[in-house]
Amino acid sequence: MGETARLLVLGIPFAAAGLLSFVADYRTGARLNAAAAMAALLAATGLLVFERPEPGIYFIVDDLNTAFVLLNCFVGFTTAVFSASYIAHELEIGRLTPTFLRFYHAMYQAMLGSMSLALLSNNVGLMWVGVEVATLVTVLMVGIYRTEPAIEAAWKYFILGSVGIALAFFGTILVYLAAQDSLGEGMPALAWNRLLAAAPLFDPQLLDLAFVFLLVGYGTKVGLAPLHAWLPDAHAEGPTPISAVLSGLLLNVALFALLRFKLVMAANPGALTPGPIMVTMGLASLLFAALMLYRRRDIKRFFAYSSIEHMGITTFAFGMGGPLANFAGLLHMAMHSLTKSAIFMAVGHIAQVKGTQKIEALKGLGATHPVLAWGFAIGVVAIAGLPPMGVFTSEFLVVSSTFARSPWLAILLVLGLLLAFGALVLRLVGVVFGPPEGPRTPTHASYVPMFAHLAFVLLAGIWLPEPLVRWFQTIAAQLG
Amino acid sequence: MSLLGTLLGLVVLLLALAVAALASRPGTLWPRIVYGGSLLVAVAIGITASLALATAAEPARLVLPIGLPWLGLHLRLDALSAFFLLLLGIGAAIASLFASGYGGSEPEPGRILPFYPGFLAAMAMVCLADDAFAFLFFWEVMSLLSFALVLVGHEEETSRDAARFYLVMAGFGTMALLLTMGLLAGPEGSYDFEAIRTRELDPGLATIAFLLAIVGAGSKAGLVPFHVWLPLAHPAAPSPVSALMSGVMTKVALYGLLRLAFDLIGDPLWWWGTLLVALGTGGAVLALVHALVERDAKRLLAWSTIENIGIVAAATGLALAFSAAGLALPAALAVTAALLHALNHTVFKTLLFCGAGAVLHATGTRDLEKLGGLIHRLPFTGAAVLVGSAAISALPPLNGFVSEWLLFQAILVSPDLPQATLRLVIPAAGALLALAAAMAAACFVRFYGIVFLGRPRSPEAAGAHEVDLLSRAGLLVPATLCLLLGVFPAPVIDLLGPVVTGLGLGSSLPEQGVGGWLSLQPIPERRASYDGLVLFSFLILAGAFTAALVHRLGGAGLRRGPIWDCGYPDPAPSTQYTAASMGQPIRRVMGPLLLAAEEHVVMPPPLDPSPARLDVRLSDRVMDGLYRPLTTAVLALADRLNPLQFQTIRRYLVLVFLVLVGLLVLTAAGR
Amino acid sequence: MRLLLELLAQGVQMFLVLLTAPLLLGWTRKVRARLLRRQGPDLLQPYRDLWRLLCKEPVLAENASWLFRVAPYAVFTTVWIAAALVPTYATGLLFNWATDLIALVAFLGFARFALALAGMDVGTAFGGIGSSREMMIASLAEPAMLLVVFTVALLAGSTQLSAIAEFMLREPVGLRVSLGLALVALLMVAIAENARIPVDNPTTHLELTMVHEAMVLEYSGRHLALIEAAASLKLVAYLSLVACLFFPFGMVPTGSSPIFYPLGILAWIVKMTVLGTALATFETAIAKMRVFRVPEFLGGALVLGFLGTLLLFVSRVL
Amino acid sequence: MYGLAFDVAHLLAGSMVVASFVLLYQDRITGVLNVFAVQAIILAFAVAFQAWFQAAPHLYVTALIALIVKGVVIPLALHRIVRELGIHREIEKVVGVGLTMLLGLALTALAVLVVLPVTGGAGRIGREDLAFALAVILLGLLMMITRRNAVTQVVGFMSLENGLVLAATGAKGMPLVVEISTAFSILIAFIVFGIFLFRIRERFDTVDVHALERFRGD
Repeated sequence: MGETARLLVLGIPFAAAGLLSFVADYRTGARLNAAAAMAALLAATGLLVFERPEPGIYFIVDDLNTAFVLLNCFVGFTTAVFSASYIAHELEIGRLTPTFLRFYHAMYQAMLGSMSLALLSNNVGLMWVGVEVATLVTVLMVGIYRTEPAIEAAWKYFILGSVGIALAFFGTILVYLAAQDSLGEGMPALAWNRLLAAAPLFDPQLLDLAFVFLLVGYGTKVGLAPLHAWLPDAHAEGPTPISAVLSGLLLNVALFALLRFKLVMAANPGALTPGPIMVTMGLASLLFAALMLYRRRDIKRFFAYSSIEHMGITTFAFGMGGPLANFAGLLHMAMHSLTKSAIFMAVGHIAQVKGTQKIEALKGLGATHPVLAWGFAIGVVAIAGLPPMGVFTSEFLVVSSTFARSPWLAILLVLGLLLAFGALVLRLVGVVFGPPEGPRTPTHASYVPMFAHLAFVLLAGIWLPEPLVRWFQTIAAQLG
Repeated sequence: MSLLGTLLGLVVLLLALAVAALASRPGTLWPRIVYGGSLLVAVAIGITASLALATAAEPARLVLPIGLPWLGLHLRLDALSAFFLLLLGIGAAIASLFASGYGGSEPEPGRILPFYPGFLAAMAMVCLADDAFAFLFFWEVMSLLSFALVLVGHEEETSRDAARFYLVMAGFGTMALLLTMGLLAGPEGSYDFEAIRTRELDPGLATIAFLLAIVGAGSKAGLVPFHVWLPLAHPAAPSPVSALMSGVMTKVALYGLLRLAFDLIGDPLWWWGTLLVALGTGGAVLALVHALVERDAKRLLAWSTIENIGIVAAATGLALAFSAAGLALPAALAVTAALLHALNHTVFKTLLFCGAGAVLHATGTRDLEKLGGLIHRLPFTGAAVLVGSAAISALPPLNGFVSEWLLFQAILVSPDLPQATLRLVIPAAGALLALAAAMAAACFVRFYGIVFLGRPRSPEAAGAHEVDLLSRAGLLVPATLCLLLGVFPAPVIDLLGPVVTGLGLGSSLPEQGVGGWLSLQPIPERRASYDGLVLFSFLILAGAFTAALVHRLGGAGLRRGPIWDCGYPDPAPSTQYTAASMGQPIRRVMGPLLLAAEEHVVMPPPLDPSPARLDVRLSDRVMDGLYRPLTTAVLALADRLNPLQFQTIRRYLVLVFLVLVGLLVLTAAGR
Repeated sequence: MRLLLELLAQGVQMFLVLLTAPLLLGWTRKVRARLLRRQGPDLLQPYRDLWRLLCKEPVLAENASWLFRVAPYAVFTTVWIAAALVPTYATGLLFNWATDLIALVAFLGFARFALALAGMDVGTAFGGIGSSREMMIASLAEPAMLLVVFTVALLAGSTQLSAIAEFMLREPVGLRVSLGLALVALLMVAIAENARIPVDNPTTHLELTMVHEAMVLEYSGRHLALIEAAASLKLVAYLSLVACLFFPFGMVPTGSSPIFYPLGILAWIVKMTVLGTALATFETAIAKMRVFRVPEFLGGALVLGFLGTLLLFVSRVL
Repeated sequence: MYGLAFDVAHLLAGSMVVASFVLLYQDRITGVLNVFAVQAIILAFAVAFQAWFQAAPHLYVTALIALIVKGVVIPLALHRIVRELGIHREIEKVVGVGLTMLLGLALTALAVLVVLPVTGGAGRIGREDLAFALAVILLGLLMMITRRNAVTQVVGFMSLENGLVLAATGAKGMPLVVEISTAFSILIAFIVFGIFLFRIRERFDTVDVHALERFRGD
């Protein structure tokens, strides 16, 4: 049964993509899209329930990707539900025309499918193709509004993304070359489980060189500091469902790919440990993004920088290494994707209701739209790392385990966290509280997905399910 | 186990009340239900805690399956947490009782009711937490809920800024505590307090942990360099919540400091105590000078909270210095003084904030310059606040004096200290504490005199009306408690015995009640004793005797007439002394040094009828010296980085290129 | 039987202090007049004044509250207890064990607190002036007083009054720098607290200078009598405190038979007259200070007190 | 025999690097497109030679794709777009040609320095090929950051992908799947670029990336 579940998880999105490209009417398209996403979610839970299939030459289901496939399908489904009402409203007010939306749902499903492909692939090349296809599809969706800023954001995203992906591909070739003499030629030299097993025999210098290209390549997709430039504009100009999926899932998938290679690097004793580089890039992203938060005037660009900040924290955690920090990193990836997508759903509705994304025009939300204000407030409280939400647990583990090992790094980490915390509280109080401004039209927003995400984050803050903890702990041990 | 179980049950009850209150609507009975419920639970917490203290049983332990997956949530009820839970019970009971009357007419119940019981529950759980994660979890939830409570009146700009500044400072404090816990738990992350207690920490790391504990707990309690947010945030909350924040939350923060300093970080170095004593006493005097020039009633009380926290911190520092020098009995005396002052402060500060709330409710304003003559219209509040003001000014029959007296005894018992600097700091601390006690009296004479005595300075004050029955009870209970604690201090100090021994100081004060009339004789051979009951009865007897004698000799008649005022009475209320003029003499003495006060007088030339102008510029040295430059620095840095958002694609590619080439060179060089 | 005797001794102490207070006031006025080559009022004049005021009907302002009427009794009672607690002719009396020097200072603080509030009750400018200046003086005088108490307590090993008196009696204390500083500081505080010449003129009604008088401006009849009596009692309390702490010879130590009490009382009266004369001569020799030079004066007392305490902390012998 | 095959592979890879240098030197768009076509053709020969040498028939398919798609179709399409949209011929360079050349040399040296110490695990031919492929990639990246117009940027990106294909084919036994997918994604990249070009054309009169930068969000 495991194989069929895995097949379904990959098959459904691509089949739906094909089908949806023929569907012209928006309403049926949206409903079909949500249904396909629901089916993919069910298949993913199937992966969870049935026993794990044997790792084939192309696909593998192991501790690391089970949790993230489930997360991807869940967030994909909830965002599909959210995008149905969001895009419908965009159609009403004329910001989007049916011709622009012609392939929207097809591209959405293709993106979900390629992400699942990247997660489940046992073959390094196939994973690269999954990430590449996901990037190209999101480039198209970011440019969907066809306004000047949207075009510019999409063009920037395309150029930087492609350069990143090309470098990542070169890294993949280098890994193949390193694996070739011990694993032979062809497919076996690209299969994860074999690479992991034979890792100690590889040539350390080649692995170091490969990791440099992989770090710069996939690092661009993760949005680490010097390579982040595409992320804020892509989030701000693209439709909000895409921002939610981009921030929630695509960054995770890129970081997941990086983790796959870090597993191989950790297994090879000769190779230079990637820790210091990842720690420096993580800290750079955290401090840079935290400082950029203060001067942002567009609410979605603000939360894009918050995504860069949280990806910085996660990379820092994996860079530090050790069971505690790695577990915290994995937990942080899951929590961040759930919280950030919930925030973007809230921000999407806020932007629609207030008619603008300018922060100074979004005031006194608590008075005009209480439920939306509650959702936004809980989301920001969660992303700021306040208990009882889950992000607090991971930040607690990262900071306390870092301080005991290297105090100065912990001080820098805490400085970054505080800077970001200050900016988040500043915006939270500015948007939710105070005398209301702007239109008061009640919104028929779909609150269920947003509050579902926040409920899961709240649950994770208090209690973590046993299987999830076991998977993360085994991976944390392997990550070194 | 049963006591800890009941406490946990009560906390769950509070949470249920909080969740239920989410459905509250204006004009319904919800405020009464929530505040009444909180009152009952608070009383129950107080009783359970006092039972735990009285029986002085072995610390009860409990592990819940939630929290960190491999650790669970550890809870522990020992003497120290029982005492602070008792303190929480008393403070919360008073505030809830007052709120049930005063809060009945809450315009926006939805904003305050869900968070009020949650806030109490979070504070209770902080006292029970027995592992680093649980402690910081509930510590931060406490900050978050009080942040929401401060935002109840979020229409005004000031309370929004206050709330924001408060939460950022709370975040800063939590980060400091997180680093302390990280240090104590070590790299392998044994966060359970039991493990931390057994873990040996070398002095260097212990010092860093202690300094971080002072920063973390100090920023929540309002210790001086981190106090700046307190006079902004506490007044912005509704009065019962301000009473809770000032009366109870600051004590929970001090509980955190005591737990870390005595229990977890192990044997202190001698200079740790001096640092805390210096911060505490210096802070007390600075806070009082601010209180003396303050115009807003609730901000004045917030500054006075900072002063009292300074005193408690000084007493704790003294205890640390003594236990480092190996003097067990003086250390026990100092800790008892600290704990007793914490309890006393909770009682009279809650009373004063409820009084200020009653005044705000009656007149609609907190500005001292607009009040006056309220003793005629609010007789009951006037009497209660008088008792509160007398108690906070450490006047004999009341409780404020007892803890002040114990602290002075602790200072005087310490001439034989080995370290030289300690022998300089302790007398200086004694001098500053004496100065603080006197200035507190001056501050509260000004507060009570301007608000309640004299003639009303505004129509609102003239039209004020007394609060309803329940709020009056909320004022009566703490007033009588102040008197009882002042007259019968001995049983309270016996109750503190197990707490002091629990802190590992080797010994606690000998049995107090034995000396006949429940007199307080902390150190027998010094024969210095204070007998509250005898003095109180002596006072009453002498007073009655004088009154009887005078009335018999001179008769009891009296006549009402116009105000004498040296022959030219002026009906205008503006001729009275205002709050600013009352504080002017002390501001002239202390102002230039502590407040950077500049007075600028503009006198018109002779024969020019235009009015003269006197403007006084005061500034908060700590705010201007530390916090404003910090915020401007951050914003300046943000501005310098901002252009990075508006670069061309080519320049971003250059960044990617540089990173790639840099890393390649690094790996090439790395080999 | 012994309890009755001790109660009697304590009663004698209380009424001795109460009755001699106006006499001491009369004596100081008489000496001042003589020094100014004036005849000066009769020694018993203060008694007549008190009696006259006692029998007159007090006139209250319309807006005077209950605090205004209760304050005189509170002030008189607390000062009377403070004066009664200071050992005059014998140490170790019954009530001395109930409290110590710090509580005595606090009792005087209580009296000042009540009087300052009463001053502000009627809501006139003069009441405000009196109260704010009184609190400014108090905020410097009380710490100085407490530091004197610290110095003496550090030396005697206890803050208990009779314990200190006995220590001063029996131990070979000799001339110590810290005690000297404490004495000067205590004298300066006594002058400030009792509103004597350099700080405040007790006889003046000139608005700009008066501190203590401004607070009691609105009082009349028996209330004013009580406050005047309290003022004189306070003077007696301070002077007998100086006598007890720094010139304890002639006091009857605890435990010795009561027959020495008259001798003790005689010694106390002699000390009071000597101190009264010294006070009067000091007042005529010095002019009144400007109000805002008083903080420097009291600052000096604070520094002296602190130096005394510091010296004792630094070395036991100083 | 071993020596000759080695020399031929060397020659072809080396000429690819030379083509990249010539690409950097061009200052007119038509020149850039023609040199890019030449480079693609050289790539096709290199891949074909690798196919022959490794006796891996699937490489011939890649060589064919490279020859037709990148050698002929793309340059022609770009020529037509440039003519049709009337994109002005002059290329605005950011850095002088001399400095660009120096940078190029430094990058090639770095590429060689980084790859060569790698132990001979991948066979002698593989290592040299890898070094040259890395050089072509870095030069492609250099081209993108020293040119202002969108077309030349994309050509720079394309030559970077040429280096990738060279590296991929150099790796003996890299499964066919990978090569096809590489071609597939390059194709998509081109289509997407085309759509953008139209959109860009549709929106602005010039395709100069600088004109794009005025409309930045904040």
